[in-house]
Amino acid sequence: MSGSFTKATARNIFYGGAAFFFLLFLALTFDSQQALPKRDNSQNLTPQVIRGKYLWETNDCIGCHTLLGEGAYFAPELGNVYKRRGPDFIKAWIKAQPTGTPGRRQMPNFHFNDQELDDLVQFFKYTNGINTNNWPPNIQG
Amino acid sequence: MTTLTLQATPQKSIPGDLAMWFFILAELLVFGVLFICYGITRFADPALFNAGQTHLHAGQAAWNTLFLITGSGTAVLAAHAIARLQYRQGSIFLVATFASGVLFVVNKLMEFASYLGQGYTLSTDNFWMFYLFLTFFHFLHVILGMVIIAAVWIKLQQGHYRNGQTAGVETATSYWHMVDLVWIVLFPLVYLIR
Amino acid sequence: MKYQSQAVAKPYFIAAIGLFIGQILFGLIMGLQYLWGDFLFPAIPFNVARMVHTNLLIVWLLFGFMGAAYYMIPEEAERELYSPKLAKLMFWVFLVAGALTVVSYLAVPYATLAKWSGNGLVATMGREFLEQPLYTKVGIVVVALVFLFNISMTLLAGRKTSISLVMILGLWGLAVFFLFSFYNPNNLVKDKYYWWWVVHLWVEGVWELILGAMLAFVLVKITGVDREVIEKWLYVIIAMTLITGIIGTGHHYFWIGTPAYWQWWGSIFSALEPIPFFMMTVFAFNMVNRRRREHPNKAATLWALGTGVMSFLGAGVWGFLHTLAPVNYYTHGSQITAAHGHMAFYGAYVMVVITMISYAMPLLRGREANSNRAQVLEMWSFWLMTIAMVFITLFLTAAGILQVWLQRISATPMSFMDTQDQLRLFYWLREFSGVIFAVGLVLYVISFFIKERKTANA
Amino acid sequence: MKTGFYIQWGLLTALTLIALMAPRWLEVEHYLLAGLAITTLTKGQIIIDQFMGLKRAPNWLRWTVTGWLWLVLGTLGLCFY
Repeated sequence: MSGSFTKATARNIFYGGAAFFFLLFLALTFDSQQALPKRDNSQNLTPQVIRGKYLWETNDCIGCHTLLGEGAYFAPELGNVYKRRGPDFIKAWIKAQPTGTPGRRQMPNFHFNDQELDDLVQFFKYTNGINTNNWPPNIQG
Repeated sequence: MTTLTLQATPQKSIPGDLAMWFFILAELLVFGVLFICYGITRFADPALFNAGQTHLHAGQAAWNTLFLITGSGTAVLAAHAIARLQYRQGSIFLVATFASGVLFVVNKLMEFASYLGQGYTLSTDNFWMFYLFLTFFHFLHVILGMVIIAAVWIKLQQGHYRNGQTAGVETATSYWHMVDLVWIVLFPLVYLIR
Repeated sequence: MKYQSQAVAKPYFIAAIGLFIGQILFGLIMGLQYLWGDFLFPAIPFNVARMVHTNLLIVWLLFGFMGAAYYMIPEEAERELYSPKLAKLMFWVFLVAGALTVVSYLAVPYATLAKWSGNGLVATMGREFLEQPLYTKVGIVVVALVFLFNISMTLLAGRKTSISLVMILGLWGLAVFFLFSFYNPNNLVKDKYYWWWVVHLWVEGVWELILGAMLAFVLVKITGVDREVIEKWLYVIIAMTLITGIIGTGHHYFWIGTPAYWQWWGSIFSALEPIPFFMMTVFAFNMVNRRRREHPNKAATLWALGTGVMSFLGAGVWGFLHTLAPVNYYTHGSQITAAHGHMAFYGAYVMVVITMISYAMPLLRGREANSNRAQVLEMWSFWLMTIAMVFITLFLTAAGILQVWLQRISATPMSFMDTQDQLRLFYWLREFSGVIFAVGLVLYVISFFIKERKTANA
Repeated sequence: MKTGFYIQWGLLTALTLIALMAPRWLEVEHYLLAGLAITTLTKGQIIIDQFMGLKRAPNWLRWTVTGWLWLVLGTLGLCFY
């Protein structure tokens, strides 16, 4: 075929296209940030929840569990665990680990005190209150 | 109507740079998928879309169609003028295309301001989400088209495109025509049909 | 090798392969933990093994990228590296930092590490793939900046080719987006939103520029096709990558608390993401078919073509499989995700780094290509690893489909752990494929030590 | 050339105005759909063949873009039918 195909044009399209779509992405990000307060349950972001999130992170819970579907796929989803199990079960379960059942997956014992357990539960409660467009499909996560 | 020309033209060539046409085809693909998604969502809930549509300013959008068509026309004239070495004329026509872009942008911004002032956002409902995203996405394309036209105009002033070397100009105008073509589908789709 | 200073690439490549072995070892351990839950517990809990597995992957790929840059940039710029000493120093800094991080993951509980490394000051730890303690993160930034300074100075002083510009742009992007790993808001939704600015904008954004540049470089060298032709296609492909991939980030914003409209934009744009991968495959095969010379390094050619095909399959096809929001609603966070992750990382990034090593290592060792015997062994390792990875992906996909069915679609959904018990067969098959992969990797390492037969053919 | 060009330009303008008035003139929805489809198709075809100049381009390009227009309008027609 005749007609030209030059590197200079291809390069300009790359730079122009990349800049264009990145700006669009920034615009959408801006809009998302505006829309978040209605969805992200941030009104319930208490100091206790924040401490719970810190515990969640510093014990690398995401290395086995998923939270809102993100993380490892070795242990149950915890975004909705507050609804699935309730606060008392969660605390009792964490305290009872590891089960030591031969051949079963084991969760370490993290030696949380009662206040820390409450912090974690509050974090799960807050997470459960985030509007996730109805994900997961059912209570099992 | 225009597809009936059967006599083989001596040499067929791609207007402008092939790389631009890859870009144009990719853009058309994106817009095409977006339009069809709009159609399908509207099919599922016509009442919502018809209700939303009554709040749109179709007359203002018609003006915008005229701006883009005019810009497209002057872009064609610019390419022809430059091919015939009439650089001054070509320069004026490019400015005209750019100016039509400015008119479009100003008019569209006023329209956006009106809707946002009434509290409509991307999260209002499916109609407003599609309307705002589609037209904003297209709006950005008009701005990119203006940038490209401006770049060609500057190159023209710098004395590129000697001896009727119009590939660069055609590359730019092809993009503008694409933006126009997309709007020609978008305009009846969101403003008129119900 | 045209420039003395290209030699600094060699330790980077060796370290990359060494850490790769470690990564696979921990992969096998995790595979067993899926089958015998208490395997190595409490010495190496699953979360620790996984952290080591994924972090080693990231670190060795970074070693590979840096080695590739040290090899490519002097040759492209047509001058010696700005400072080979700095490059050697940074090698040791990065290696020691990486090793210390892995050792500390294994030696002390994560919470202790967090306390001890000052996570209380700037909390950045405990997010998937970004588990590194603060000092490692800062170390990565320092190493990256010194590295970028070194190659940018080299490039500024020399010939600026498109390949080297794309490479350096990708590397700068890598460094810039890594900065978002320091942003960890209390608001979980925002945390997740910007976490993807590291993870997604790396692997489906700037890393693809690095991938494209590395592949283009090797293709120029191996095929002898006019650089102008390869470079313009490189631009077209990476333009498509960013056009689709940036808004494609939206496919991670379906269920994490972000507005519902992302389901549309994420689905539409990421559905188009296979296009650049498809173009890359066609491009690689086209260039090899149009070759103007027969390069003696057949193994490197095989890896280059493999990169095209496997990245299209892993990132393109397996990505598309579950990227549409209505599908992703059921597959999100299941073994399907794991299947895609494995083949995409292997096909795109592991293979391109090995392509580069395969091409450059013989030259760094003073010959254009390895002996025929060594190449045959290397090609065996190619097929073993690649086919094993295809099977790992297929078994994980099967596990994922069954998981989604039992746990999420069924009228009487099973609990997570009950579902896992039903997937054991697939986990066994996956672990078996993993062993084959490890065998392929061992053969790959051996291929470096195969010498030409002393008795030359008459 | 010039005369043809002004006819095309005039046609585009006229069709835009007709399309704008169509919802008032065509009360029946199917007529409106048909009217808008015809005006849009004609306008798009003028842009593609004349303004873009694809009439003189290689067939693959001309028919890809033309095919895009027909496919998109056809699918939308089904959605609104």
